This record gives sequence, structure tokens and C-alpha cells, in this order.
Amino acid sequence: MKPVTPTITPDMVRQHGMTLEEFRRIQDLLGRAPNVTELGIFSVMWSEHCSYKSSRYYLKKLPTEGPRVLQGPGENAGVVDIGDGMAVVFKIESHNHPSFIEPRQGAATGVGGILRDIFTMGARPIALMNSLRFGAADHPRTRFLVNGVVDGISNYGNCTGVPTVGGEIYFDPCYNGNILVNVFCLGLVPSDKIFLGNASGVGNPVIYFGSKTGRDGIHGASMASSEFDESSEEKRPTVQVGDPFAEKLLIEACLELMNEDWVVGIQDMGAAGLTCSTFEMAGRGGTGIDLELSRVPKREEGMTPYDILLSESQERMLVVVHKGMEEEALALFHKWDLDAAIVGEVTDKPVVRIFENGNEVVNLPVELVVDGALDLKRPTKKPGYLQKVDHVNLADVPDLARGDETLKKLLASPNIANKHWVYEQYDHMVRLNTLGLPGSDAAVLRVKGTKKALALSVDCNSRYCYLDPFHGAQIAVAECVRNIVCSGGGPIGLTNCLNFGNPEKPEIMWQFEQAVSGMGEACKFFNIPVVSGNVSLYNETIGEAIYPTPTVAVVGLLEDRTYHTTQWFKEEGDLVGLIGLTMEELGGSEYLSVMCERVEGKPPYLDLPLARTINNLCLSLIKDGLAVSAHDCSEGGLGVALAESCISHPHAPTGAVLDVESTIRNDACLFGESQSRILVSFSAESRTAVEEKAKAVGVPFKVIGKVGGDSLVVNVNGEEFINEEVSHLKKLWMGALESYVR
Amino acid sequence: MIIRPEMLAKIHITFKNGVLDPQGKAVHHALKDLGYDEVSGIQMGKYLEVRMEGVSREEAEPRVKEMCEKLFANTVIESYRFTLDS
Amino acid sequence: MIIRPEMLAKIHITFKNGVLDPQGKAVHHALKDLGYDEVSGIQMGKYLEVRMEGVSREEAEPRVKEMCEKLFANTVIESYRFTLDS
Amino acid sequence: MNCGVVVFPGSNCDHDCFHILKHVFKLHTEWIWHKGDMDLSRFDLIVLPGGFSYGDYLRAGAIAQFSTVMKDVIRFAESGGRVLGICNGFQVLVEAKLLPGALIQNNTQKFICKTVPVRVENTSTAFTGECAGESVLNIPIAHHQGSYFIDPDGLRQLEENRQVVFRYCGPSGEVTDEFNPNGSVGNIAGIINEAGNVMGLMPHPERCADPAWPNLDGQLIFKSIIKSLQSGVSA
Ligand SMILES: Nc1ncnc2c1ncn2[C@@H]1O[C@H](COP(=O)(O)OP(=O)(O)O)[C@@H](O)[C@H]1O
Ligand SMILES: [Mg+2]
Repeated sequence: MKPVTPTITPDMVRQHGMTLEEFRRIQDLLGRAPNVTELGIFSVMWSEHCSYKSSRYYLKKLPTEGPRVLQGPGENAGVVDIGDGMAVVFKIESHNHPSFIEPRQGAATGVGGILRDIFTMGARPIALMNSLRFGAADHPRTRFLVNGVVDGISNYGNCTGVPTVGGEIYFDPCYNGNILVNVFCLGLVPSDKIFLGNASGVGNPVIYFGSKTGRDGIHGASMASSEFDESSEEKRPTVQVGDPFAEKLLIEACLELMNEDWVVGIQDMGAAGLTCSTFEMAGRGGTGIDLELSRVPKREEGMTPYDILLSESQERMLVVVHKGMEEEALALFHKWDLDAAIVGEVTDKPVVRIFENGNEVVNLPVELVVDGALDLKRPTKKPGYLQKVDHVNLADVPDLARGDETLKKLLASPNIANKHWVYEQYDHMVRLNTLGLPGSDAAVLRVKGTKKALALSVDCNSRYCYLDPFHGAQIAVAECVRNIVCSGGGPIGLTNCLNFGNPEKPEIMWQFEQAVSGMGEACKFFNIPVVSGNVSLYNETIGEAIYPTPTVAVVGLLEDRTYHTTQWFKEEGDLVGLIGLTMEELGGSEYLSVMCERVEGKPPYLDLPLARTINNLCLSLIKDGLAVSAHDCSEGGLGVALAESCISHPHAPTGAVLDVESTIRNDACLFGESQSRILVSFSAESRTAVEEKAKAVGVPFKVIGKVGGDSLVVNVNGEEFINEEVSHLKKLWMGALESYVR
Repeated sequence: MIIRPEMLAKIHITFKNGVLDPQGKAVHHALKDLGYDEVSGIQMGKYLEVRMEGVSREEAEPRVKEMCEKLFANTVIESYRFTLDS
Repeated sequence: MIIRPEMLAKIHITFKNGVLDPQGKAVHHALKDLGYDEVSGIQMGKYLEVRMEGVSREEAEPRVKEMCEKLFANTVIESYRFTLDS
Repeated sequence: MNCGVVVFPGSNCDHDCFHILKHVFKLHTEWIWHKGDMDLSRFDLIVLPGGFSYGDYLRAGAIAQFSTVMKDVIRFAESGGRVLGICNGFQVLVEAKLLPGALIQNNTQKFICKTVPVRVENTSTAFTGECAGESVLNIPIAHHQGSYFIDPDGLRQLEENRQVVFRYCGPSGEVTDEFNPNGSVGNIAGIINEAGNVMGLMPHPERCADPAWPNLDGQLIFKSIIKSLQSGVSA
């Protein structure tokens, strides 16, 4: 060790975001005090972001296995088999804190990070999605943040040539001080050519490649592990700038490299940079690594070992190749104009030793760093607010005599408005796979060389989760699955991004525990393995937490791509049927929020067995060629779903006349958000066949009207309730989002 | 006729020290390929000219500063400087 | 030790007259929205700093001119000007 | 018929163009790597694909025009070989001065990805012969710097020589501001050189040429090229 190492003071420990208990634990297990560089390493590796110390205990409740699962959680991303010798690799990840500080670069580097997680495993990234949450649409910062985030995603995704095929965007005051930027990526890989991030084979060289290391992003991981306060300004120089061009080269170079038999293990440098990839690769390989920092390509002069090891410069990778193949590998990287250097070697003792010009500056046992953080079983406590909000008194909400104005207001509300302002900024077609473009329930991509297609959807209604995190999380899973089903697919895997407040507060931990339990139960019920995920805690500003937001992304498979179905009505004269039950449920609805500014009540009841039967029915109607459109009812209920089925057609909107029978309040009938409802349309000749199928499985089903005309007309119990020209509705719905964010 | 004072603010925005400049990097690379070996470094930045009417230098100064901080520069990663000509 | 002369070229690239500057227009618009009514016009351009080693001012001048014409500016739409500091 | 698809660092529609030529039209198709110093004379068609060559840094296409392969492409074009530049490929062609004008940032300030109608202004070129009678095609655009600019003199020349091949238009062919997605002068979406062998366009015909999608309008352009080459008529 260098003798000049300053002794570590309690202040330094705190500045590194560690508790004194944790520091004592390090000292005890290490048998000595760490030096400053080592302290830095512990601080990032034991941070919430890297160690999952608050969440790991609960995450065990999620089902992670299934016959298709080739790789569950623990690697850079999960892998699910889709047959035909192919597999999909996918994951979702958050970049919330950086995007709040610098929306454009924060979001861009979020895309970069998730892309690397996918191609690290040998997969060609073929689709991106994003789940975005901003503060109130009229909050002064929202416009700036939305524009920056969307621009950042657009720029990075488009430049790397990976289509952004779907996503979601919500506005709610609970995100005023903490926006959420969750990015999902899916890649395609031959199922026998999956690469893992492990360093094995003593004597094998460790190669660094990609961009040079600068001083950027030092301590990003620990930033993501603490709340925002006024001093977050100070943390600003840690913002990284993304270089999508470098990333594109990195993708191509990696995939070319993986065509060869040279690679032993490979991992990107994400949060905690070189440190994390070195320790994790050694950890998975059960080996050690010797690293020489003077060989690391650097962008700046005078970087200390601390800087180099903790830098979060983007677009960098670490690979272990078979000994003797290093020159070939380097030549390949240079072909792609990437910096590359042999920086180390795999050793047999499970210790990472790091040298600077031959002087040892770090010497740490791998296991202590990678797995040493104690799982905290943090206390939980049911939050007091629930008592105030978990019921809704409709006595002072007069029922609606007509629904036209409400429908228009909902269609023009930012959460329901059409999102083309966002997705037209994304190249969603490149690579020629996108059969189902953004604008329907799920994105659908063909799998070249097979008959198959993939369906992707990302979802979470965080208002429901605020009112009841257990059922809210279940609903998120169910809705995502329903989106897949409406598009003609069946779910095969799930990934999640759990965005919550400060886990040190028992109330937040309670939300977390409830949401994970609910999600786990729903996944078990639907038989969907959770193969990857991400946890983002400390989404709080000055003590104000966001609504619990357990975002889920579900990947579905269409055995035949001709099953692909869209949400809009197709032909005049087709009949419209509603599968499912409408109950008097207004709790947590968009209607209550937009029309009455109330966030209260219980989220709608989710009957899992009924949801499954309905999904099966819908799928079989699609597969038998009976249903020509299918759309699930979500925010805004039946009324909005009907309007969307009329107006979301990419060319011409079409009207419909519906006759609804109801024994409940009008507002609940049209704008309540009862779960597991799907609108389908089919030709008049198919009516008997459809009705018989529904009857056979005992699912509530009613033909409620007919496609045609220029207006959406809804009669309730024989009385006209809505009558609006569809061209007018379309204009409102298409133009609304832009009017808020531009 | 009243002559309204005119001010011209010339604003330069560049990346802060240590922040990656991907454009500069790519352009530098291209110059090397073209044989400009004497070039040892490139910084890419933005340049704005803002014309203002009816304001004195004293009035213009804080306004331009404000525009830079609010809109032109992203002070998290960029720094700015400006001059005022009349 | 030989001291190698260092030159710094500061290059400004702006749109030619008659070419619509969409970015400038958008920024102007945004400024109006923010209440900067005194602003009467905006021009957006690029700013490059090119550091050169081992060249004199006389050598640097034509080289920089060449870089501008060849690469930095598209003379169909843009004009450039530069200064050299040592 | 031999086709070559150029791969610049940052090209990202190269696979798509390759796929359409090779797997949909079953043409012999090869990759052309940007660093190669090669004789292109055995090719009948060179495609410069879309993407972000060199990150589109500085200006789209600015750096790519100097890559080694462009010297060969210029030579190929000058000797009458057929060159098709799509999106970024179009940007490279104007930067390399194989086509007149320039492409600047969209007046919307945003990247735009959507399918738009374009009117075929000249159906007698080697790239559009099959479009006769189908004068409005629906083709996706996906670009940030797609606003075509040329000075009034240049525009007059283009018009006189019938070099404007595509214009953005409405569903029934209306060429008006309302249907100009990006601020291009004269709604111009694609042009050809005077000799008629080099065409550049911002819309992506390769994105509507695969039978997996209902819209096959882009096929007309590829079919036109094949037909004109088969008939041996020089451009
Ligand atoms: N941030 C986004 N990025 C890309 N596409 C988006 C985004 N937000 C919404 N979309 C697309 O807009 C359509 C409607 O989204 P949404 O209203 O969330 O649908 P649903 O209610 O069915 O989940 C979907 O096709 C979705 O993929
Ligand atoms: Mg849906």
C-alpha cells in the first residue's frame, strides 16, 4: 500500500454515502482500514443502486423460472427462449436522477446504458421502449424536462439505429420534483450464443474497449442512492454526456467480436464503471483480476486511481478473451475506430488487485465487495395517508346526464391524449421489423427468418399503486398482459423497474413490499417469469416521495405474425362487442382526477381468474380470424376506449353507434376503469361464432353496437349520452399533448 | 424620430472542462484522417448573436445573462461568455 | 527543449443571408414566450476552437482556411470567419 | 445485376437496404466498407443508406464525404454508374457535391418519423420509370436534417432540367405548405443529377418494400432501377 494514504475520517465515510456501521463492517471483514480508493469502491458497490441492499430480500418473492427461461435475474439482462433457435434478451432500467438534473443527457445515457446491457449478452438490440413520468403538465419545469428527455431518447436511440417502438408517458404532480425515465431494450440472439459477464481462465487477458475514460459521472451510483436536496446542485459536474455514435460502433464491434470464438466473458461499464465490471466479472467467474490503470485509455491528464475506477464515462466495455486472441481482438476494435487496450489479467485467487504503474493501489477480496453489503430487512409500516384516501364518497359527485363534454376533456387530458408528438420523434421503423407501430396497445415486431412476432408493452398506473400498491402492481401486470393479448400475442416474460421513495422510511418500504408481493402473485398467476429488473429508490425531493411506480414491461410472443391485431375499428358495418364486466368503480380513475381533482378510492377490482379467461377468449377470437380489432379499456374507461377505437386509425377515423345497458351511474359506466375489459370488433357474419365462443367459456360478453357513420354515438339505456363527430374528437386527441409540452 | 438604442450580444457556449465533447472528438478524428496532423485538439461550441432594441448596455447585460442561464446554455455541462456591442 | 509554437484558431460559422435559420427562429420564439420582448433577432451558429501545434501563424492561416472550406462550413449555406491566437 | 450497399461508421439503414435488395428482389448484393479502396466498376447500383454516418456530427454527411470509399463512389458516379442515396445517403451526396443544394435541420426542430405522401414529379428517370400513373406514393421519412435548401438560381435550374423527382404533398397530390413536413424549399423530397444517374431522396423506399407490410409503394423505385438496368438504357 502507498504510505501516503490519508486516514479515513467519519466525515469522509459520510461523504461517500455510507454509514459508520458499514464502514466498521468493512474494517472488520478486511482486517484493516481501506484506503480512500478502496473506500470509493465500497461506496459504489455497496450503494443501493449496485447492491440492492434494501430490496433484495423482497425481490425473492418474484417468480423467475419457467421452461423458456435461459437466464434469469443476476446477469446484465434476462433471456427467454422463443423457439426456432432464437432467444430474446431484455431489461428495463431507470435513469431518473440524472434526467432530472440534465434531461437531454440523462435520458440519452439511460438509453445507452440499457443498450449495452443487451448487446453485452451477444444480442442485437432490436427494440427500445420508454416509460416516462413528469410533474403536472402545467408545472413550470415540465415543458423543459419533457422536451429534453424526449430529445435525448430520440437522439441516442435514432443514432444507434435501434427503433423506439413504444412506451408510455404520464403527468402527475407527484413527479414535480422527481421525474421518472425508465428505458427498456430488447435484443435477439441465437439461443446457443449467449455471452455472460464472467472472468474465467487464469492468465486470460482483460481488454478495455470503447471510449476513453474521463472524469465524468464520478459517483453516479451513489447519487442514485440518495434523496435530492438543495445541494444536489453541487453534484452536477457528475453528469455524463452520451456519444451515440460511439455506442453504434460499440454495438457493431461487439457483435462482430462475438461471431468469433475469442470471448470468455464480457460486460459493459455501467454504474460504478470499471470498478463494477471488474469486480462483478471476477465474482461470477470465481476468479480474481489484476488491473494496471496506466494502460486505461484516458481522456484527461492527471487522473487518479480513484477517478479512473469510479468514472462513469459512457460507451465503455470490458472483455476477457482467450489467451492468444488479444491481438485479433484489438485489431477488430481498431477497425471500428474504438480505443482498446489490454488492461489486466485473470488470476486464480478471488482478489482484485489494481496497480498504477506497478504500484498496488487496491487489494480487495471479490466476494466482500460484490456480496458483502448486508441485506437490510428495513422496517415497514402502513402509511397513514391511506386512511384518508382509500375510499371515495360519490355523494358529492353528481352523475352525468350527458358524456360529451367529459369525453372531450378526457381525450384532451395529457395522460390520455395521443402520444404521436413523442413517438414521431423516435425512429420506430428502422431495421424493418416493426409490424405494429406505436399507436396501438402493444408494439409488434416480426422475427426475421421465422413466422413469429414479438409484442411489447410497458405499463403502470401509479395512482392505483398509491391507493393500493399490492393491487396496483397486479393491475400493472394484468394491463400489460392485456395489451399483448389485444395485439395477438401471449406473454412469455417480464421485466420491471421499481421506482419508489426513500426506503429508510417504513411507509415507503411498506409500499415496496406490497407492490412486489402483488406483482409476484400476478406473475405467478399468469405464469410469467420475471427475468430481469431494476430498483430505483430515493425518488424524493425534500421529503416528498413520488407515488409508488412499479413499472412493468411484458414481452409477448405471436406464434404467427398474421395474428397481429390493432386496436382501431376496420370496416363500416362491423359489430362491436365488449368482453368483461363493468362495475361501479370510479376509485383512482382518470375521470375523478381530471373532472374533480380527486385522487381517492380503491383501484378497480382485479379478478385474476376472470382476467385469464378473458385473455384466452380474446386470443382465440383473434387466432380464429374472428376479431378484426381488439382494444383494452384502461384510463378513461369504456368511453375513451370506444373513442380511441374510432379515431386511432392511422388514416381515416370511423364512427360507431353503441347501445349500452347499465344499472350503475352513467359516469362509472362510461368512464370507470373496471379491469379486464376488451373491446373487439368483428363482421356481422361472425356474430354467432363469437357469441358462442364467449358463452362456451362463460365470460360476460355483449354486442354493444356497430361501426359506421361520422360520429361516435353512445346511448345508455336507450337515451343518447354521447354524440360527437369523430373528426372533431380526433383533432382534440391528436393535438392535446403538443399544446401542453411545446 | 427617436433613435432606439440597439445592442448586439455575441454569445459563446462551450462544454465545461472535463465534459465529453463527442462532436469535437469526431471532427478531430476526421481532420487526422484528412492529414491535418498539426491539429492537437478541437472544441465544438455554439455561437449566438442576439439583437436587442430599446435597451441600454446596463439593461442588456443582466438580461443576456439570464437568457444564457435559462435557455441558451445548459450550465450543468456548458459554460457561456458574451460581449455586448452597440 | 524545443518550444513548439501553439496556435489557437477560433472559428465562427453562421448561415448565409437568405438561408432560413430554423434554430434561431425557434430560439427567438422561445425568448418571446419567456417575455424577452426587447430581442429583435437571433442568429444561431457554430463555434469551433482548433488547437494546432508546431505551426507558425503564416502556416496556420491557409490550413485553417482549407479546413473551413472543406469541412467545417458548407459554403452552399454557411459562411465562416476565424481569428488566430498564439 | 450487382448491388453494393456502402457501410459508413454510423450507417444504420444499411441492413434494411441490403435486406430489400437481396431478400425481396433477390439481387446479388454486397457490403462496401467505407475504408476500402476498391474498384466499384463491377456494380450496377451503389446505395448510400440512411443512418447517422460519423454521428452526423458537424452536419449530416459532412464527415462521410471524405471517407475513402467516397472517392470511389464519385468516380463510379462520374463514369455513369447508378447511385441511390437515401436519407443520410442523400445528405452525403449533397455534401460531396454529387447533387446540388444542402440539407438543413427540419423547421420543426425535431426528428420526424412518419409515413408521408410524396408526389413523383418526373416518371421518366431511371429511378422512377415504374411510377407512371402512380404519382403519389406513401413513404416513411425519418430524419432531423431533411429540409432541402437551394438558392433561387439553383432551384430554377433544377426545375428547368426536371431534376426535382419527389415533392412532399397531401393525400391527393397537393403540393402546399401544409404538407411540407420539414420546411424544404419547394417541398422538395428528392432530386436527381443532371446526367440522371445519381438520385437522392429523404424518404425511405426500403421501409415500404417488404411484403410483410401492406404498403409496398417503395418497391416502385427499386423496380424502376431494375427495369432500366435490364433494358440496358443508360441513364
Ligand atoms: N414515451 C413513449 N414513447 C413511445 N411510444 C409511446 C410513448 N408513450 C406512448 N407511446 C405509444 O402510444 C400508444 C398509446 O400509449 P398508452 O396511452 O400508454 O396506451 P395504453 O393505455 O394502451 O397502455 C402506445 O402505442 C404507446 O406505445
Ligand atoms: Mg392499452
